[in-house]
Amino acid sequence: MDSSVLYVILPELILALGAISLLMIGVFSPNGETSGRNVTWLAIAVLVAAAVAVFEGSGSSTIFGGAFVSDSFTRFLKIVILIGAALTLLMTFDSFSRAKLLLFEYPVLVLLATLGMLMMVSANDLIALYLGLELQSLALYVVAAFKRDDVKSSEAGLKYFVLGALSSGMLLYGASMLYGVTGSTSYATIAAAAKMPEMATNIGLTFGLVFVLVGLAFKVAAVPFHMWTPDVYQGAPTPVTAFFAGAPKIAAMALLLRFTQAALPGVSSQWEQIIIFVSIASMALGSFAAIGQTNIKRLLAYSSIGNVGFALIGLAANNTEGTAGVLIYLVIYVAMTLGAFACVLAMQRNGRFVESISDLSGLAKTNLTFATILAVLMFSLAGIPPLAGFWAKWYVFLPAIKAGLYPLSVIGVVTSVVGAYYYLRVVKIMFFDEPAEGFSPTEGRTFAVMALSAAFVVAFVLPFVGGTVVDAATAAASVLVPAH
Amino acid sequence: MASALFFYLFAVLAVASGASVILTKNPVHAVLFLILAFFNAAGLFVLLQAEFLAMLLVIVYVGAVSVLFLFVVMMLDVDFAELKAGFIKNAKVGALIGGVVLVELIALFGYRGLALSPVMNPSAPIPANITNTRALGQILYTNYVYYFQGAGLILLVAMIGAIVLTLKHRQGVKRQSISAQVARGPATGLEVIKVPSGGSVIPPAVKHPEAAE
Amino acid sequence: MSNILSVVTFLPLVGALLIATLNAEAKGNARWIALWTTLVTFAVSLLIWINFDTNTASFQFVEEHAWLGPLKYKMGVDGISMLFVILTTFLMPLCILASWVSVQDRVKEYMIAFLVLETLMLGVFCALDMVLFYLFFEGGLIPMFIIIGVWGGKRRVYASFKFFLYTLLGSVLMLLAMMAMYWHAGTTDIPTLLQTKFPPDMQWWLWIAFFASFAVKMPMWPVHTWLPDAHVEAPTAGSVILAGILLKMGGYGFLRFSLPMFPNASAELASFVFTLSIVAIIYTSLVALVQEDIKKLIAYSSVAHMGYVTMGIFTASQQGIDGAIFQMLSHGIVSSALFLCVGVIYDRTHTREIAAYGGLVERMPKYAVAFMVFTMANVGLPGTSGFVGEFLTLLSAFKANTWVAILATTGVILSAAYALYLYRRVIFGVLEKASLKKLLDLSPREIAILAPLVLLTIFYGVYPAPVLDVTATSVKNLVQNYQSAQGTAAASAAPQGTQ
Amino acid sequence: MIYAAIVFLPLAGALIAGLFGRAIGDRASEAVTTAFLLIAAVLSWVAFFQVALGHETHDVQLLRWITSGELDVSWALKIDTLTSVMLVVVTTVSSLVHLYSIGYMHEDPSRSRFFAYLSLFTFAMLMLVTSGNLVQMFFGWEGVGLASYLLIGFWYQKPSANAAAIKAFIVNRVGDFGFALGIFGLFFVFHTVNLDALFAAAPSAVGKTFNFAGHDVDILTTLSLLLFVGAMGKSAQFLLHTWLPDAMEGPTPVSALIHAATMVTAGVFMVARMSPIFELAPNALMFVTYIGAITAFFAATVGLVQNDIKRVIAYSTCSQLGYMFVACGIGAYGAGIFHLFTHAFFKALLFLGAGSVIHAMHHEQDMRAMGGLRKKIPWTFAAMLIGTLALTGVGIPHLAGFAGFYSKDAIIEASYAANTPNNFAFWLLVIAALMTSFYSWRLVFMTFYGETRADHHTYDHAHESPPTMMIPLLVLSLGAVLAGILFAPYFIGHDETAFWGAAIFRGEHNHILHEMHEVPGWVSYSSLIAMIAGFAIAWVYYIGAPWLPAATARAFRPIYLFLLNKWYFDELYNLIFVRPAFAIGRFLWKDGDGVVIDGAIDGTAAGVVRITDRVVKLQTGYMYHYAFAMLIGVAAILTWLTYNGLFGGVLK
Amino acid sequence: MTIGLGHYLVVAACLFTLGIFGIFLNRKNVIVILLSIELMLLAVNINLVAFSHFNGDLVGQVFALFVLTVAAAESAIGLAIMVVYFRNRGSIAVEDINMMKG
Repeated sequence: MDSSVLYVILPELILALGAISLLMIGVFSPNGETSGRNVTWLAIAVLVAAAVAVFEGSGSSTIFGGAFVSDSFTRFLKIVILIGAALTLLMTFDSFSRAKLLLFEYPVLVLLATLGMLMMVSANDLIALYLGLELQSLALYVVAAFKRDDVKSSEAGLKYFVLGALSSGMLLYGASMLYGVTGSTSYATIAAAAKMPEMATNIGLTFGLVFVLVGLAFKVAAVPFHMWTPDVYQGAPTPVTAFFAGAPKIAAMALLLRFTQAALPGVSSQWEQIIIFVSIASMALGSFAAIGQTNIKRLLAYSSIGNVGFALIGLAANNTEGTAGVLIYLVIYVAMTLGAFACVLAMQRNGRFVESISDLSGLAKTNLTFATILAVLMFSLAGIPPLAGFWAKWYVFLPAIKAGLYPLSVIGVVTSVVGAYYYLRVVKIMFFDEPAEGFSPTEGRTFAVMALSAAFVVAFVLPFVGGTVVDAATAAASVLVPAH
Repeated sequence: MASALFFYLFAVLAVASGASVILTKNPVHAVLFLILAFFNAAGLFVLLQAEFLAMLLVIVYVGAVSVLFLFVVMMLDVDFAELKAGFIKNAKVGALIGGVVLVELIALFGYRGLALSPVMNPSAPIPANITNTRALGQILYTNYVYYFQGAGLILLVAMIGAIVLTLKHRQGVKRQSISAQVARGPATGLEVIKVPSGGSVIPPAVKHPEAAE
Repeated sequence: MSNILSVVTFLPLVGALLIATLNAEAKGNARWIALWTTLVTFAVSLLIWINFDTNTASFQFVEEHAWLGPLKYKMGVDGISMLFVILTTFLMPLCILASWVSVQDRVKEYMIAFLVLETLMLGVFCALDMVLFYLFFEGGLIPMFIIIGVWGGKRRVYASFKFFLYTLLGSVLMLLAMMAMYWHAGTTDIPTLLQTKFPPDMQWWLWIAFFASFAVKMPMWPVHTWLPDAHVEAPTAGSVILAGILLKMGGYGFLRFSLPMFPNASAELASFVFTLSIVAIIYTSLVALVQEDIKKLIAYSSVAHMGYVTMGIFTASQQGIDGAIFQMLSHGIVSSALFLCVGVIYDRTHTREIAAYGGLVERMPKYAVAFMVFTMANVGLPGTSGFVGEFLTLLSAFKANTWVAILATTGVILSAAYALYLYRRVIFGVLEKASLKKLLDLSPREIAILAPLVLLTIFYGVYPAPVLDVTATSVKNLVQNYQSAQGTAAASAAPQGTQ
Repeated sequence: MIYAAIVFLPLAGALIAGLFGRAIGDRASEAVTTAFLLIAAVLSWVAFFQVALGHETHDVQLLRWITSGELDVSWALKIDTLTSVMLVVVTTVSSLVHLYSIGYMHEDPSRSRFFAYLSLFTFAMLMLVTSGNLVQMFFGWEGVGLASYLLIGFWYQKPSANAAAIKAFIVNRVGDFGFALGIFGLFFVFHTVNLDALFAAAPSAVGKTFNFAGHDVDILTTLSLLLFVGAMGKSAQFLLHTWLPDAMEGPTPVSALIHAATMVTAGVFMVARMSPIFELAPNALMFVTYIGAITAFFAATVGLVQNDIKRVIAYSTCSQLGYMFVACGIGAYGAGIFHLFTHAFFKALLFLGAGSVIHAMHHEQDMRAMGGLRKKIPWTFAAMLIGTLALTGVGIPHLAGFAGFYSKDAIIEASYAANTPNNFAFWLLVIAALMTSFYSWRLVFMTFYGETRADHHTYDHAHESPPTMMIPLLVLSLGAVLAGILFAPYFIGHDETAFWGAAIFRGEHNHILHEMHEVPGWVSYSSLIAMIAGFAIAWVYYIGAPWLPAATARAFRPIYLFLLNKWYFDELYNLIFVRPAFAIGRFLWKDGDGVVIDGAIDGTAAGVVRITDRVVKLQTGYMYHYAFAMLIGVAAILTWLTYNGLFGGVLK
Repeated sequence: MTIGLGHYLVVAACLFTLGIFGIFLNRKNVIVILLSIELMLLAVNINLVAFSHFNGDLVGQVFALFVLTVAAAESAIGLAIMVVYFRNRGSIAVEDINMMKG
């Protein structure tokens, strides 16, 4: 092992060592609250450092006997994940200190989870996939239940854990099957084996594929493996939910992209069917179920389910544009979701957090800036141009049309209209209804995240914002799926 | 022949005890059945010449994990009488769906046989003349160091998680602070109080109750 | 001059940003900034009109910049879109003026919403890139949703949602069609797409998808029911914009996309459009006859008038398209004016019930005159702008199909019936109701709003040449291309037929 | 130049009175409009002498109007004999009516508005008659409709006036529907709407057919009929006549101007103007004859029993218009226009006289509340008498007579000469002449003779009208007396060909004007006899035996009611058009839009909500259900793929 | 009678299905759910080892080793969460875990 390997895994190393160091700092510093605050800031610094390290990387390299890959695809996603994680940490201070949750363990766990995500993104082998996934998941189970005095939080943790364990069981079962029939855990070998014509109808391969996809579908919260999402989103402390909705989704989606397109291009016709099915189900359920929600976190949970459905359209298209589309979708989705959760965090009244949608009533009259930001995010989530949400949809439907997935596309746009309804409802409550009691002033860091995400959503239409993202995503995608 | 016999013994026992795990009403019994299942699985591993894993299963699972389960079951002091019955509500539909999966899985192995990939070039072929444990040890810390480190991190997370979730800083419990005791000097350890005539002495700890924590 | 279209498009946005920086209490300033912004925009757009070359069918004032990937930021106008730009910039100051007094609540947001809306509407007519077009086309939903929902009437929530979701549903299908076109043609550049020949089968689907969007926007029967609701609930200026410009986007879309890009499908489906147009004309006219709400009546009459537009467009003849464009512009002036008229009395009495009025001419003679002019234009009386478009479209319809012409012409009778019936019940009769006895006639501000509309209504009725001259060349070009496409389709179909 | 002045002076007057009436005052408005109209009238007479008698024609181009492809319509004035005749009629009557109105309307608070409307009407009418293309004619056509609407509804407080105004406009629109289709059709066939070009091209279309409404029909017949539908509406012909009697809700001068002398004759003018087309479509002409004859007869029957003084005259107008159409229908356009010309004088005279009566009676219009006014208002009586004599066509054949004598008798003779089937046109017209005579004299007798039936107060205060009202009566009386004798030679006599020039086209086989002079003698006297008979019956009924009318009405009650209720046309139309329109409208609104379309939308929305409820219920909160859902998902996917894999062979 | 790969896989499949059954048939006790998960992982391990043996490839056993490790970590976390839940709610009955739904 030479030192160039270390250079390749520098971001992961920074995170791992950072996490361990922060753990030590936390353990040995005397004051609980202060140390939590300091460690959180340090964790943000570690994340930023890791992001810089990712950004500095270049070229494609595969190390650890093919288990770990680093290329522009992974770098793109890692940057998004790291930024997302850093921003979610930024939003935790106020909320956690009120809830007496500003413990140093939280940032450490976030760092470790993020490390797990980076490992997932770089995974090029079933074992690496599994380990990354578990590293991430275990940390997430813990942070879901982090508000341990709160029955909802612990219920969220329990549900997440049980169902998560079930899904990893399935994933593992599938992985074992894949390993068995192809004789390897390495994507490259699996791909080579799966390309053989006689493998196209191999039932073992199919079963393995199905079980692995099911496990991954659980992680991205795609229907019908989504059931945990609303409960966990609602129950977990809001900053944790914000974290859940962002980075882990990207990582899981990255896994899905690489697993399907790098390991199983030979049997794409099989997994495409599954993806199409799951995508339609997710879009439909995400749109329909959200309508009945009164809790904004649950609403956003269903929204995220729907969004995953849309993102999967790009995967179903299975071409370079489609993969790029998924990446663009993820970036925009994360921006919107973080902003939305920052808004949820800003919903506090007399020091208490409120989560009911009706609490937003008449916000435009009491706090126009807040209302405008949330409205922009909602319109964007609804996919109305020129906001970023529209572009997200544009870049996933475009390849789908290219691939001839017309019914999927039509169903997709129709459900997006249904979905628009509940986003609009939020706008309606803020702008059309009579004002309720105003919120307390928003804490600066949370507001920064809100404003940043709204600004991104609005400015995406400009070439130097959207263009940059699109170009980077296209470059990243062409590594994974070379243009034909 | 003998190996076949043993296979069936272990297999039947494993499945039976697996079934008992989920069917028994007493969680303690369930844990015990799980232990039995693990034992039998370990037997199967031996048949498959994976001695190291078989031992690991016994030591780690039976010795540690299952005991942990037992420990928690006892600790939570669950009222077992309450936990009876109420199991079979959706069993029919569940059994149907589960049955479908099982039948499909078995059909997969039975009907066509599981066709393995024609291109088998094992990345880590099982060496012929060394023990299973040694063979594993040779590659685990070299080829698979990345996984090894990853697994370590996972255990770290488990540790942090378990602690952060369950460690309770109980209110009102006096804890010893060794460094504070050691660092104690006359300046902090001694306070001269002028007692006003006719008044009483109120200790500072009472004046500032929060400082006692 | 090279980027004057961008200037005119984004000027209102600049105004909106300016207002956004204001203190929320500065109502007056917000109004004045909005007014000046729209006036300057109007002036700039007039500059474009003056410099517009009526002798060429190609796009003018074209500007092009790199945008996202293969998409280009490309703007330009031709004879078909030119006048819609003017119409938009012309109506905006009137809208601002119309809201001067009636809107007291959240003035700043109101003005911002309108200015943003203006930018988006202008963008629709100037965009020469399909995606850019879509961006503006759909983006307009946001401010309009807010305008209806915040400053609207009682059922504003229902109306705004219906408006939003209905039109959104239509246009998302169009979006998919645009994607398919992109993959076929490799570009979203409208001038290039106009030259692209799509295979007839594909055209059919694309046509349907675009139709889904434009028919709702237009709105055509039977997807028209959002319009009466939206109109009734929207504030006056909102109705004006809705009737004056937003509806025109549908017609513009047909002219810009459906007809020239899918000529074969258009020819095939023209009778379908005719049927819907006829139904719209007769059906909605009859419905208008029995309305009890003034705005709803005008809204239904708008649907009927748009029926002439769609009919005219799909005759694909010079007269039909000229007439359709003219009808749209005229309707933009006349129905806007009618809504403004409703606003005038609504501001005074806060009701739109027809039954609540009667005998207004007693107290408001000037108002009665203006209302009469617009009513007559709505009826399509020769000498008003309403006539020219109606006449031309019917003229062309006769050429296309006499049944269509006959049935559509019955609309002439029905429109007289509902419009005069309305006028009678509102303006004529004895002024009995106590609430009306103290009404004041038009204020100078209101005269300033209505007078230009009266003048234009009559001016374009008597001398429509400024409009028809602008459109002539482009329309001629469009019709020629359409016909040659039919020719090639027939030629390519012929050998198949012989096999 | 003078032509433009003739046309646009009224417009100028209308604008001044309309826009600045309030500023300059009612008196000034009256003065300006009347003065402008008088100037226009004088100029019209000048033009008449120049054009009609001097055999000139003029084309004045004013402004480009609608240009689109091959359609090229301009604002232009086409002045030929036909036009000049109409100019004279319109401006003369209009100026007199203006003058008259100064007196008649002097108590009305919104006189300037009234004069503005009058002048506006005149302008529109002039645009109509001077038009060189069909679109401009349509402009005038609709413009007079608008003015008529405004004037009928002038007293906007009266619900009946409003209703009548709307009715007039809408029934006219029904006619315009046909007219418009005719224009579209002409453009479709000939690619032009300019009259000269149309006339030049028309012969080429003889006998050709085109597809109209799914049938192959003769081009010229169809288009002529469509145009004629327009004429029917404007000229209140049978089936589209219902608006005219109601239009009497307007001020009386309006009735005189619009509903007697000018606007209602526009249909006749149009048929004459389009004679180059109609002449080539004999079947259409036959239809025109039928309609004209039926109208003449029908309106006369209704006129027999009406009690409102103005309604009697209105039905009379309707009937006389029928005569004119018969004339056109049988090819005697000159006679038709001549009758138009004379009719304008005496019918305006009758209306203005009736106005004077009404004015005297304090706006009482029911003849049953009149009587014995002869002595109270002798001048008015004289004027009415002259009008009646002219209308009934009093005159001595081959010698002299009142205006109506020349024109009406000419039509009756021509109708005989035309040899219509069974001579129906002739006989209907003769019977109508009898009835005309009856109701005209009935009117005179009921109003001016016998004991008064008015209340004393009204009767005692009845007084002669002011000079501004009497001067027009005088002038029109002169016209009623002299118009026939002076102009007959030109319109229908030996100078006829030179007089009309190219303004009226007659086919090569059309010798009607020649033939009408050669009808048997009894035919010439038939109208005279009818006239005398009518007078006699009227005398018996209303002077000789005043109890007879009531007795007759009792004896023939069904017929009486049938006539009194105008053949129940209003009721019928109400039943089959108006009420169904509202009912259908309400049905489409409530059930079509409300239940079906919105129902579908709201139903979809409700469906979405229902689905939502179900979906949300799936989210039970129980982990085992969640796990179950996952398992179902896995099982479904596995089964699907296995099925495909095992039995489908290819996984696609 | 030779015991082939299929035999082992069937045993694993049975255990795996039992594990899944245990998760959604059990209504009363979370601990049994955790045990069921262990059963599933056991099934996976049998699969991996069997494949490893029949493919002659040690990777399967390495994989199984990590699965075991992770499974242990997972149980620790699972039990910890369960303990936390029990402290809050005083119950580990599965039917009680129903605060959030809809």
